[in-house]
Amino acid sequence: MIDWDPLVLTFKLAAITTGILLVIAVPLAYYLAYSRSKLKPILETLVSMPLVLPPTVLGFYLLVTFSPGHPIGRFIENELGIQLLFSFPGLVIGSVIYSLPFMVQPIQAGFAGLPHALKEASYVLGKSRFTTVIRVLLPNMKPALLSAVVLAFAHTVGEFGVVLMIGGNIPGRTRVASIAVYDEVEALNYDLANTYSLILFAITFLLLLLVYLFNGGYLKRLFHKMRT
Amino acid sequence: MIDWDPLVLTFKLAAITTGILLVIAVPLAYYLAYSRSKLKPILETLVSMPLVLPPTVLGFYLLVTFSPGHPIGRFIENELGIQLLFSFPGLVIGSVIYSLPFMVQPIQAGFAGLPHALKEASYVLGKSRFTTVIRVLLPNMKPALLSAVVLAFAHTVGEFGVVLMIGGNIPGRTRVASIAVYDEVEALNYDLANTYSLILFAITFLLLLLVYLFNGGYLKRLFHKMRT
Amino acid sequence: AEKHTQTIRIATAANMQYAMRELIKEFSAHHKIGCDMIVSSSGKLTGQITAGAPYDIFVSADMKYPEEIFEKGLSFEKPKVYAYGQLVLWTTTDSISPTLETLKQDHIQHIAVANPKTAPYGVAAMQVLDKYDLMNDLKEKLVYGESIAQTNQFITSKAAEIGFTAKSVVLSPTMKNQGNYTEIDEKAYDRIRQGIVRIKRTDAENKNTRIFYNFIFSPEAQQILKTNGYAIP
Amino acid sequence: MIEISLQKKLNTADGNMMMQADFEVESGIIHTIYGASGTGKTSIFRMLAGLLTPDAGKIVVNGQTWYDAANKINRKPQQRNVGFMFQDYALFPNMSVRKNLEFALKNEQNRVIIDQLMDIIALNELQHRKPETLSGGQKQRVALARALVNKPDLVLLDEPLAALDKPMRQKLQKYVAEVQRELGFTMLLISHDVGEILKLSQGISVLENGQLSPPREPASFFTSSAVSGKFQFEAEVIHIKREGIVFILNLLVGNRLIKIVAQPDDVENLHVGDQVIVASKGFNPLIYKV
Amino acid sequence: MIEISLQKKLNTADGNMMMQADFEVESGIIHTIYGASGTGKTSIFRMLAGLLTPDAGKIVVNGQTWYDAANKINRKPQQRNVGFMFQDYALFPNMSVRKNLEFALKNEQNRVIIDQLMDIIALNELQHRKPETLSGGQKQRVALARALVNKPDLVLLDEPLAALDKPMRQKLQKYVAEVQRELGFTMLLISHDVGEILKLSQGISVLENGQLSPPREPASFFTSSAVSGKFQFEAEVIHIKREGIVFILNLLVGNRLIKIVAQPDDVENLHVGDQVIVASKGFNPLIYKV
Ligand SMILES: Nc1ncnc2c1ncn2[C@@H]1O[C@H](COP(=O)(O)OP(=O)(O)OP(=O)(O)O)[C@@H](O)[C@H]1O
Ligand SMILES: Nc1ncnc2c1ncn2[C@@H]1O[C@H](COP(=O)(O)OP(=O)(O)OP(=O)(O)O)[C@@H](O)[C@H]1O
Ligand SMILES: [Mg+2]
Ligand SMILES: [Mg+2]
Repeated sequence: MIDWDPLVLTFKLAAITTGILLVIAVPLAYYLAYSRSKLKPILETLVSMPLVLPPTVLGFYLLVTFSPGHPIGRFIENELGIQLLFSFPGLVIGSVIYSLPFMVQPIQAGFAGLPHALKEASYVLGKSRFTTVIRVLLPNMKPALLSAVVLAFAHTVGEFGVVLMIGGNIPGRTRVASIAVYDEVEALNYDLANTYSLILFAITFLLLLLVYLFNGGYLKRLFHKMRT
Repeated sequence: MIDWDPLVLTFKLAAITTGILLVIAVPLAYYLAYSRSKLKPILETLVSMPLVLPPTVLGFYLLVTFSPGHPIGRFIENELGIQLLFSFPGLVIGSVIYSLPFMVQPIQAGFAGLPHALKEASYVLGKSRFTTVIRVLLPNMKPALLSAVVLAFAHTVGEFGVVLMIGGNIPGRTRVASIAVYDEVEALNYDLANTYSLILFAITFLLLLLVYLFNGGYLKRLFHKMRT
Repeated sequence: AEKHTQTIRIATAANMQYAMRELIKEFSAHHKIGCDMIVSSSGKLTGQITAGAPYDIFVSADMKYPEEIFEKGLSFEKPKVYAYGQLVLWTTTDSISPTLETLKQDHIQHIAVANPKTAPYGVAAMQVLDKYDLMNDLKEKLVYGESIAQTNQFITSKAAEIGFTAKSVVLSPTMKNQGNYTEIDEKAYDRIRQGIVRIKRTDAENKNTRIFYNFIFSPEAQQILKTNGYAIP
Repeated sequence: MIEISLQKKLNTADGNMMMQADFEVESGIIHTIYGASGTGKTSIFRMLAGLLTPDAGKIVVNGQTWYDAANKINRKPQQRNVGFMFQDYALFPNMSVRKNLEFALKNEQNRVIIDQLMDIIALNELQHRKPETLSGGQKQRVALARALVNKPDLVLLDEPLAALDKPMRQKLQKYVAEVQRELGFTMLLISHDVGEILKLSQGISVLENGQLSPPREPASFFTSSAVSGKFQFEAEVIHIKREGIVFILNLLVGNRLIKIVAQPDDVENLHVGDQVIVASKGFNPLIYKV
Repeated sequence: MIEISLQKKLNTADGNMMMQADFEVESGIIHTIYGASGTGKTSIFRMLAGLLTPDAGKIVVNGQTWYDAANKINRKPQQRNVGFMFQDYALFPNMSVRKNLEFALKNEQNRVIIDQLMDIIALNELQHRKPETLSGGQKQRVALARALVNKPDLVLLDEPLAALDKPMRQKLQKYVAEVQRELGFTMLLISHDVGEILKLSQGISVLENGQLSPPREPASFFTSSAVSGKFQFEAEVIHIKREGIVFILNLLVGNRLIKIVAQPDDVENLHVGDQVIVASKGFNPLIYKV
């Protein structure tokens, strides 16, 4: 019997994570692309570091940090009143940390690849840095943005090490699809695992395909044809 | 007691995987960036699909595919004489498959962001497509290349789901550092796990820092200063 | 290459790793046979063995996985029980007393159990909760570890105030003096039978594997298992 | 009044060079900066727009200090209200022609200016096209229009019409002169086209060897000899053809080809490519308006 | 001999337009394509270079068919051996000035050409600089040099000197003419500069409303009236000044400013900006070589 809860949870998690990552990554990537600070290479390196640790291990460190025994965990729980462990918000934070490099790196490369003239022309027209980023720079690096979003989204869908560790695999709350598939494989229920994998695969495939069709202008052309 | 074998193995795996990925990803990304085929959005989507499955699950499917019970596995073993399961070559292939999107996506975005004029100018000068890619296009998308290489490398260092599944955690052969850390965490040997994590972290940090320093021209300036 | 002919590979379920380390030590003291221990979850190890993993012996945490292997014709014999796992309730917070009654109290927000789908200790824990009619009250507090190992991490990190785990864990060298535990009445759950099989990699039996297999059932080995928190057959 | 004093070390084709540009320009006029390729004209513009920081100096526009090295004042480009037409256009590739202009609008600004400008650059038909699909001259026209949209205090035009054919160029010259007169903004112009300079600008400064000369009147700068009742001009010999007993010379005067009849001894030492002066003692021109 | 017949639908500022360009050019000459901004000059070049596929037509260069729609022949740009100087330069940002030129070398080619070209474009000092740090005119010079490095059969120059000051422009015009004569390659030129066209090219075709006119002689194309013993030229009035009882007119002839003395009744209806014809019945010029 297929349980749809994990799938819903997965795409909810992936969507929220991707959204938050976009908001964080754009300014960070902007800074990394344009800063001339001596600290920049260090920061650049640090951004990629979440990748180096196996997800479960990263998850374990997050588990320890978020636990009430740890000053940070205690602070978050007591002062901010947020329960991070074994909860959906915790999953989101874990996923955001782990997928950060996938979002930052391509966007940074995108910024770095843009000609300086764009920025300059916008500044001279009196536009603020924010307006310039939103209306001039980002729209001119769509391929980079797209690859960042796709990487972060797909990776969050498939990620399960961190999520498993700080989420506690609670049905309906933190049990996402990747864990469900994993469980079935562990339990040697290969048929069910295949079914889950296929569904996960199919939904994500369709989502991304839509994105790419849209990006390639195929949809536009299709609608155009239909109208005429 | 620290066992250095897994660390050596890890960086060997990451280096080889990154190298192979570069060779595969550049032509693939080139095709995806410039093709006008209708199949392109489908191929684009497929490239990101390895990310959607939890690594252990992907590893499981690879395990099944590579096993002598499967036609593909039998073919590879009997006809090509390569033993993929529980061997280093198998790890490489697994890592290559899993990290493919990290390499392809940023490079594709890099190609897509280049002005057409570069390609055209090179063609008109009589240069082949290969020469154009190697000498004109790639050198003008260094940020994208760099982010692809860093993502793929760091990810291979940290990856352990696929590797654990098809590698089998065999000391000296397929037991990479990420698995070692994972093992120690599992065994509740937190001290040893911390030590491993730190070493892994430190080495990768230094490696990437060197790369970024070099890329930012800091090293050049340093040498320059030293000489003068 | 020489080392390989001499060495046997022992695929070990995660919860057995502490005991196995001692067993290997004891074994090596008497035999000139190298042992490599490969630790993973029973599920993964089963999958790998099915795919032809070069393991010689499989020391599982239950009977389901070795039976699967036997049915596929990948072992020399039917799985044999070498030990029974024992369930304990464990906390690393000193102020909490690890009893079933405390579980209902408000300051216990999370109770770690292993995933009953994949881990025998998880199945046992659920049976205990059912037996004492605690399930309805505690359902919301349960957090599931992928394996017994992850359940331990929940407990040791104090992310979960308390949890069900294997006695072998709380007696392990690294955890020996940490926190408090109480054993759960063995009658409250089905016995956790842990099985062992020799893997059929070639048709010829490996002499060394046989020697190790026999060793596990020797009185010395059984004694080691006992001190590590297992009941012996 | 615009008072500028700029110092900047440039790395030019003749090696490192200290550029010193001091000049004052009255408000509301068009002033040309003239000089050879690579002498630093664009760099001066970039310093005025706030895109390049001078090594030392001062920029005061209509009484407001935009830059003052001594007092560490350095306004951001956004705070300078300049219109800069870049030599390489710097259009926004993601925006259509019209959107490129609209982007330049100030918040409260009346949008009719966009339609006016679209008409003038004669690209109405292409208003929804992206810059990538425009011809060189079309891009240049969009860039020019964009620099004028938000009615800046100071307009910097870097070779604004170099890629245009003559009729279009004349049309836009006329428009630039008109709009400048109407709105009264101050304009600096970089151009290599003498006709354009003469037609548009009221002053000229020449940048040479890193020094900007004091402003002069363009006409006097480009006229090589004084008038003394006679008529005289420089030209280049393009073609020499014998026709009966006389020769017909094709001469290039500026960008114009004229033919004159010459005597054999005039032509004796003359070759194609030679620079000559044509003069006449008694010249009574007939002038027809066309 | 270069025989070209091209058809291509273009989306211009005046709407969709079918461009038809048929022309033949003798080998070894410089021929100009002239026309307003956005009429399709660059598009013709791109079709010749193989960067744009015509809708129909044929391109035959020195007997080799590069393109033939009817027979489905379409050589790749690499197989055409053209030198293309792009209107927007298209330099390789990753390569220094020298490397940009070296990249254009053919395998077996003698490298001395690089040094020669570096000398001619006067950028030796900047040879190790990246294009990004060059001025507009410097980039243009590099682009011109790069198009000539590998001695192509057909050289396409798209506004090659538009961004340059007059002395540099003259120097390079001279060089282009020389090198073309020496190496004998065929050259097509897009230019808006009449002087340049007259000096460099032996033929001119005009692109207008999508039609390319038959080749003409440039001098005859630009000379508006025939010679009849008298002297006559068109000019624009730049300035009118009274001096005593006469007027001094500043006239722009092409790019040159000349002054002439005029009588009050000549000036009566004249305003700045008017186009005039200046003529003289009896004009006996004195011609001095300078
Ligand atoms: N970003 C840069 N970094 C270093 N040097 C530069 C940079 N931009 C321009 N230069 C150099 O500064 C000098 C002046 O350049 P600038 O662009 O101001 O010249 P210009 O007078 O506008 O020339 P042109 O008429 O050719 O456009 C040139 O020699 C050029 O090589
Ligand atoms: N990539 C393109 N896609 C669609 N239309 C284009 C493209 N490039 C140019 N055009 C259009 O084709 C027409 C001819 O362009 P082309 O560049 O050949 O003009 P041109 O004669 O070189 O003009 P200019 O003197 O301004 O450079 C123009 O109207 C232009 O808008
Ligand atoms: Mg310039
Ligand atoms: Mg053009």
